[in-house]
Amino acid sequence: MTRHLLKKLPSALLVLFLASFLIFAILRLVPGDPADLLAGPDASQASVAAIRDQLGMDEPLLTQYATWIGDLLRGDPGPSYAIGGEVSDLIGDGLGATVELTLGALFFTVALALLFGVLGATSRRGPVRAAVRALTTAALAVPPFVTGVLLVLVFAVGLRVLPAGGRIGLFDAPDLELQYLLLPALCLALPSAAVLGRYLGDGLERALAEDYVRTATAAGVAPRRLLWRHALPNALPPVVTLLGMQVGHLLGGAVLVEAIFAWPGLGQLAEQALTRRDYPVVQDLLLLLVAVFVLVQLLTDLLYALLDPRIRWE
Amino acid sequence: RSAVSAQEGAAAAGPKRGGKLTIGINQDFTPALLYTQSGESFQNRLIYNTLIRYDDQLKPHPELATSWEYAADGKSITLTLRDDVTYHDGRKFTADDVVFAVENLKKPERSAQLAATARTVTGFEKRGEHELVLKLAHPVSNLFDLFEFMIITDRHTVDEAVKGTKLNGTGPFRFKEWRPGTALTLTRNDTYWIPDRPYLDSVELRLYTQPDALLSALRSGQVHLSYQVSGKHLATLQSNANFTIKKYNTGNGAVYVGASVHEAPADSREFRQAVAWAVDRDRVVKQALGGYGLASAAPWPRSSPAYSEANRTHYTHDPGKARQLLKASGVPTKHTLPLGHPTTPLHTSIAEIVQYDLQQIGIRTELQPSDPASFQKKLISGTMPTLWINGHGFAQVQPATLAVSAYPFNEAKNTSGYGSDAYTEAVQDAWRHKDPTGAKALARYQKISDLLLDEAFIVDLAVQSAVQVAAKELHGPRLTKFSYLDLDDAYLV
Amino acid sequence: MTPPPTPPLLDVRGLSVDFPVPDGRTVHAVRDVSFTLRRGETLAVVGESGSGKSTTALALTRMLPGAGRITAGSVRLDGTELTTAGEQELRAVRGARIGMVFQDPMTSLNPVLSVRAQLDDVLRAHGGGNRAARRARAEELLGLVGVPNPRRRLDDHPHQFSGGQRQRVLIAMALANEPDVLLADEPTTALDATVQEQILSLVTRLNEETGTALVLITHNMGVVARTCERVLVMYGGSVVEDGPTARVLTRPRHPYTGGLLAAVPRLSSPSGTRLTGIPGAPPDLSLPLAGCAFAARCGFADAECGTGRPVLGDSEGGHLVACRHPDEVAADGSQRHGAPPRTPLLNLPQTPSGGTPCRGLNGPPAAGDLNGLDEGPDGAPVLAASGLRKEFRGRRPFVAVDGVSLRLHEGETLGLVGESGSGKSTLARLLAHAHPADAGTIALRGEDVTRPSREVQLVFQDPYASLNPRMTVGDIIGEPLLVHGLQPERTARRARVAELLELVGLDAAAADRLPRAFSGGQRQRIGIARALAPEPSVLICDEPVSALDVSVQAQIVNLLSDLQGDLGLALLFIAHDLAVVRQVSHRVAVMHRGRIVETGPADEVCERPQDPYTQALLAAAPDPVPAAAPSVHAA
Amino acid sequence: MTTPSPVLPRKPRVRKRGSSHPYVAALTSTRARIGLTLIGLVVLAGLLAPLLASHSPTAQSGQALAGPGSPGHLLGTDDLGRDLLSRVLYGIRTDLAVIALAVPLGAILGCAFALLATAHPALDTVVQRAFDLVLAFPGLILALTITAVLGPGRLPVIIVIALAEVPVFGRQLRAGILVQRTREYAVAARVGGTGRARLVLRHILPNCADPLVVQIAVSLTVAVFLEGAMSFLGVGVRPPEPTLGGILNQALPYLAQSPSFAAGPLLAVTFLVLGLSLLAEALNREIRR
Ligand SMILES: Nc1ncnc2c1ncn2[C@@H]1O[C@H](COP(=O)(O)OP(=O)(O)OP(=O)(O)O)[C@@H](O)[C@H]1O
Ligand SMILES: Nc1ncnc2c1ncn2[C@@H]1O[C@H](COP(=O)(O)OP(=O)(O)OP(=O)(O)O)[C@@H](O)[C@H]1O
Ligand SMILES: [Mg+2]
Ligand SMILES: [Mg+2]
Repeated sequence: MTRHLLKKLPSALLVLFLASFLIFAILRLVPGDPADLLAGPDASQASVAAIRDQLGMDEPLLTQYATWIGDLLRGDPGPSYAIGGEVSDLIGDGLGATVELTLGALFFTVALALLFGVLGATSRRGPVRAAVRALTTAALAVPPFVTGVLLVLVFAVGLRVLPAGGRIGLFDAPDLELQYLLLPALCLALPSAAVLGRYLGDGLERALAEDYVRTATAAGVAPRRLLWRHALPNALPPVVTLLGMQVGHLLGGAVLVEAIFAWPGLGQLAEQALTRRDYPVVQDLLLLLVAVFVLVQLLTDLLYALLDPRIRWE
Repeated sequence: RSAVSAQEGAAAAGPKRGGKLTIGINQDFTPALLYTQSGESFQNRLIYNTLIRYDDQLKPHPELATSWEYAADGKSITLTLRDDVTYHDGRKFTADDVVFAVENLKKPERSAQLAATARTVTGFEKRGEHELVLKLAHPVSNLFDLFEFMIITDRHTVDEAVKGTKLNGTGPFRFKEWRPGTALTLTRNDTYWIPDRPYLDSVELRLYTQPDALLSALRSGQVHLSYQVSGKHLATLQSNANFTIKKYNTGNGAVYVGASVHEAPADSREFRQAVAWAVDRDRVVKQALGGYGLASAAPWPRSSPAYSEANRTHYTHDPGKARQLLKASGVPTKHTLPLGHPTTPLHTSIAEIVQYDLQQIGIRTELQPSDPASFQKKLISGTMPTLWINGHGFAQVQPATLAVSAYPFNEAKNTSGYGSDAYTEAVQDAWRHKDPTGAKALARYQKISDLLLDEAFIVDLAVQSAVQVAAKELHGPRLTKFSYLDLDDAYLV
Repeated sequence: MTPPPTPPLLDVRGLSVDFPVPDGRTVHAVRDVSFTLRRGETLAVVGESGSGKSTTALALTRMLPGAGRITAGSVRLDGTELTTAGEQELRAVRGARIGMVFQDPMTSLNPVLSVRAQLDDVLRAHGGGNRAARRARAEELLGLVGVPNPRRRLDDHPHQFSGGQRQRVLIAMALANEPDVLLADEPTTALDATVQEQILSLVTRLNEETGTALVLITHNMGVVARTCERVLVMYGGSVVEDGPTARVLTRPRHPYTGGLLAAVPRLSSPSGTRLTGIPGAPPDLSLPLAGCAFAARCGFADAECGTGRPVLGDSEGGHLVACRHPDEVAADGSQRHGAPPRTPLLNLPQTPSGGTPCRGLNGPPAAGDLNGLDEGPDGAPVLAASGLRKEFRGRRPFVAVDGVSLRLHEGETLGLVGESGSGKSTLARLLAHAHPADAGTIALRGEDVTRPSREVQLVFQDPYASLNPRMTVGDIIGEPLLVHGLQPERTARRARVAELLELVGLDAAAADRLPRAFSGGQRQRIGIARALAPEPSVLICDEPVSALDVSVQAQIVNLLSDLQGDLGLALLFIAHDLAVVRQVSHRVAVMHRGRIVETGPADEVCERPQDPYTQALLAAAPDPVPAAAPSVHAA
Repeated sequence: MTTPSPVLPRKPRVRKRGSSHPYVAALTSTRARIGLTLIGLVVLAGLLAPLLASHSPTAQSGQALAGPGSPGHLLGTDDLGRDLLSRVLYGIRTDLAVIALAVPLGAILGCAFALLATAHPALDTVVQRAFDLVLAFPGLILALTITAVLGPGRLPVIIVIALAEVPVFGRQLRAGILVQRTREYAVAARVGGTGRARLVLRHILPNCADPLVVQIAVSLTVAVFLEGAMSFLGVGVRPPEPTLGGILNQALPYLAQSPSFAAGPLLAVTFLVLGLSLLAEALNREIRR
């Protein structure tokens, strides 16, 4: 396992390096710079120039890049340009919220995907199948930003059982926080759950038709056990790979959901930082997301090997 | 425990004194813009004070300055300051703090819109700790705008202030915490110089970047107060008995069509006037602003000294006249013109309306949306497309401020690239007089209005009203002329 | 009919099974099958591929795949009706009273669960006691089926077991709950003779010790003779003959059985003996049956056979047959198929092209130089390999082929036998350059070759996998013609493909169909046609007959020898069945653990084996002569 | 002498299904027919928009936010007084134009990269890392960035969607090729003399195509959303051109007040997604048998 990780390390680092370069370069290509925004709506060129100077934006690009990477390697990302505060604090806060949301969404994704998949694959009864199909289709067909607004309208405005948005912090009040988390996590999870559920259902159907399930059936193993113990582990590996890719989506794709639920996560931070051209924040944040994605990929590889014993010996 | 009732309980149980007020904002607090008037300056009057306070008629009332004496020649003003004021950290407020405040605003990196006015202050003469004479280079008609605008911050911690780590002021609330992207939290200043004020224990400015999220937060009772619900969203709240909606008719901004006067065909005045006749301002107010605004051809809100009904209705929706003018001007209309606008929903709607109206008189345009940052870049560097849609502020105070401080109208350098001796003269004339009111002053203002309307390099569409949406249980919030929030007298029941 | 001494344990009456297929027809896979099974009895089921053997077995416990359903009949287990039983009841029967061993050990075990988990699950499905008890029992079972070191192997996963071991794990699972009946569907097809022998003795021992009744489905008559008291012959979905093994195998009374037996190769037959197939094709099971299903291929058929359905009857000491002319058949054996009786192959090349007499056929026995150059006929070989080595790298590196040298002459057949996993296929692939070799050289007519060559072609072990499922048979066979520039022109190529198809006995119309529309035997022939397309001089056939029933096997083997005669091919023929190998080959090489342990003229090796492994292999091969059967019920 | 070899049991019959290409068989199943009908309806609505729409999609009547069924406006009007039916019809048209270009573009690029990757192990590493890189960038952030660079319009939307699809297709095809390459039939073709390029293009690709065909249906769905999400963030297709996502976004403030505003585009999206997923399912099923 460690060997596997070590083997993948250089190329992971390469991805990170390339990513840092790309991020830096693309950001400079984007028109508008932080100084303009910092100067405010009615600024004069003089104000802009003063601010550019203050931010060190007059330096050559390579120097700026080197400074950035140097600061990062020293573990001190420095202050943000536009948003205010230290980059590490900003990202730290956002990361907490995002991880919480992602985990919540992951939970729902897995739970719903299992539900959709298992019901879809095993139910012989027409109505149940139809209901599952209708649900998955609805989850696929209604865009998340509409789902989000609808969820809020129903549960927060109409029924008033859940808060409309915002976040307290898991450690301040866990019981309340869970209620804050419920809607955004659900909203974020629905499309992924529908896709994964469909793949899982397919995989289960396929696995249930395999010879080894026949073997177990012939030995008198109960249907429930056939499903969970024999078919599921075989249907899981491709779903896990997909889930790994979805984690990337959940992490970065949360921009919309975070906005709808006023969830102060990385997605919001990224959008804000980008619209305000807060170079350090955007750069560090994107690099972090890339790193997390790469890590998640490595982890799914490992998980995959755990699920399928044949892979271990390769 | 329910997250919903926990929050409602806190709000409902509050007696007259106490309680926590949550304000919904749509732009995060930006410490770097602390000295600039931006879309989010609510905390300025919560943490800090200003020297004076304008009433609706722009008459100054004492705040940190108890009285003032503007010299007859307009070259100096003597301020008497309160002597019972301390900063949150316990330090006494003195004349030096005012000196610092003025000097601070002059710095370009502070980007203060009233920097021009601040720069007319060329000297200080302290008379004791609480009396100060400001020497002026020349008389200015908007001196009190500066005093309304300029927050008195702690001169020793200004670097921390613009980083948002320490905000030390004399205001009713102390800075507690700022979580970027989430909220700015303030607690009651128990040693506020107005006795028994404020009523509220704490204030939170919570960020909702998505208008729908802000609306939901209000409707679900999570947020008590907001000034940033868009007109479109307000319709949903109008029938809701839990809210009071208050429209400030002083106006806190305006939307306009700008024209680059060096780009054909906008270099033709007739063309620009045709545009001014072509747009349907009432529709802009109704459909884009949700009815919360005043259709107006001139930038002035009703409360402005420069306001007149004639100015407001100088241009009305008259496509016939517009076509006629266009024809008379002889500019070709076969080219499609770029019409820039920021990607915000409001400006997009307005751009769509304007585009359609222009099409009716035969001017074809293509919308060129830019995200706010790129738009800002173009705005400042003066590289705007032939026509564009945007908003401006600073018409709600002394008219001279608009022409000196608001970039679109700046006589020396503006986005449109417009400049003329007449305009420069009119603006300087209006600014360099001591008296902001009176018949003579009005005549000077009218000259500016006439020029603006006739040249039409900025075609104003509508004056936006600040709209305050407050939960029923909240009483007494007030917005200053520069959209600073004043909660001195606010309380929750 | 003699009344059975004890009431039957399993009583099957008039069982019929239909499969609706996607194109709208219905396949009547099993038609009106009846038989009984007594406690402790051993019953073999033989018959042509596709005759409904597996389907019958599956139908007993209602395990039919897909849309298959029982349309008529009853299955009684100790008087309990199974065809109408509820799921719950069935589950109590499956595994506990009827254990089943499926045909394919590769896919019948769950790849992600350890063997322990799978055994455990089976035990726990029928009580099986607490964790510790189940654990102990699992270990005991694994030991029982002869897997060495059971305690350690329990935690291994199926991919860590060899094919034979997997087969034994499956048997252990079927036996876990000590069922009354064990249904074993071709449990030894993929195994070499020694492993096959192990498994058969295990099953026999269980039958003797625990009284488990056995139903054994197989193609191998030797296995039938070795293991079973009674035999059931199926054809076209029906039982055509049912009787004591000794009688059925020696005096078949159904013409199909006669044909089947005639097609069985015998280890005692010398090299060059031609196999006898049954001409004609099996019936279309989707058509309604009028008369005898075998009538179209039967030499004894008369007009009546085509109309009236023969019933299973005419008991003679428990020997039932469904034929109108049983006595003629019994008297005549298999003589009426149009094929000549066993005669030496006429076209066996007497000399390799050079003219030197083939030592392989009539030379002295080989000397002991086993891993050196293999001593074929003198003269220049077409293909000469020396020092071939192949190692599969991975966590546990494995040397599959270890220093193998061999020569192949024009017009010569070299038979290659050896246990499963001994590296036969790997060697074949090396020779055809399907894999690069790690060491050694391969020379074609004296010149070293390092890339796949037109002259050396390979018929793959698994015919289905080696055919592109997305290409028509015509395109598949035409591909080598095209890429070697033999027939660049389209219509000419089509004509050549049709020729090749006919050469291997397929209809030219097959060119437009996809591989999945063919039976196993037909696919094997498509593979041969493709290999012949580039006009090779060396043809390597990797187990071309292992999975086929004996009559189809006879067809293919004969086809190959005919081609060799016509085209002067050099053949490398890989097979498990020593009898087949002996009959088709001039020389035989025996492989064991990646090395060639013995080589020599076919008859010599088979009659006077030198290497202990070869001796073991030969000793384990069951002879289809029923006299060798352990116990024959006296009639 | 010849063995009496059996002839082919029966001539190939004319079959109802099954003998035809599996895709054709899949497309004629009930499931696929319903799917195709739904898609067809939406596509037709988009194609025939100029004929079906009674108003220009950008014409602004004075009457804003009219409910459905108001005179002259079957679905009512939007907040700027434009006919909703026309906007939805033209919105479909825009969406179709964008995704019908973007998804195949992404698919083709992805496949090209996959082919490149399987040509050499070194190239494989490069391409794989490039895919990682694209996958790692959060989609909407990418959208924001690209739009910021290029300015809003159709082009960035197409680029963003295509870019998002490249690794999706690329990875699947690469995995497919790597698996298929070791399959026995590929080895057989090699032994038969088939060259490297021909092996991949003629033999292996057709066997990898199935998941890709299904993926196209899935990707088309995802593309509709991505477009919508971009509109939602204000970086979508340039106004006043209607898109389904844009109209939905525009309707959000009025969800409580006039829910019918959102109904039109939502219905169109639902039809499209439902149709595509039915189609994907039908293909999946047929391919698997
Ligand atoms: N799932 C199925 N769908 C349709 N037809 C089937 C199915 N399974 C089996 N058949 C058909 O039923 C017939 C009997 O098949 P079965 O597997 O019982 O033959 P078999 O005697 O076991 O042959 P073999 O010796 O090749 O294993 C064959 O013609 C086969 O094509
Ligand atoms: N690709 C591979 N990777 C690793 N090991 C392999 C591979 N292919 C074959 N082997 C191993 O090499 C050995 C020889 O395999 P090979 O297929 O040549 O045997 P065989 O003699 O043809 O057996 P069978 O009679 O079962 O066909 C086996 O132990 C097998 O597990
Ligand atoms: Mg079978
Ligand atoms: Mg082999």
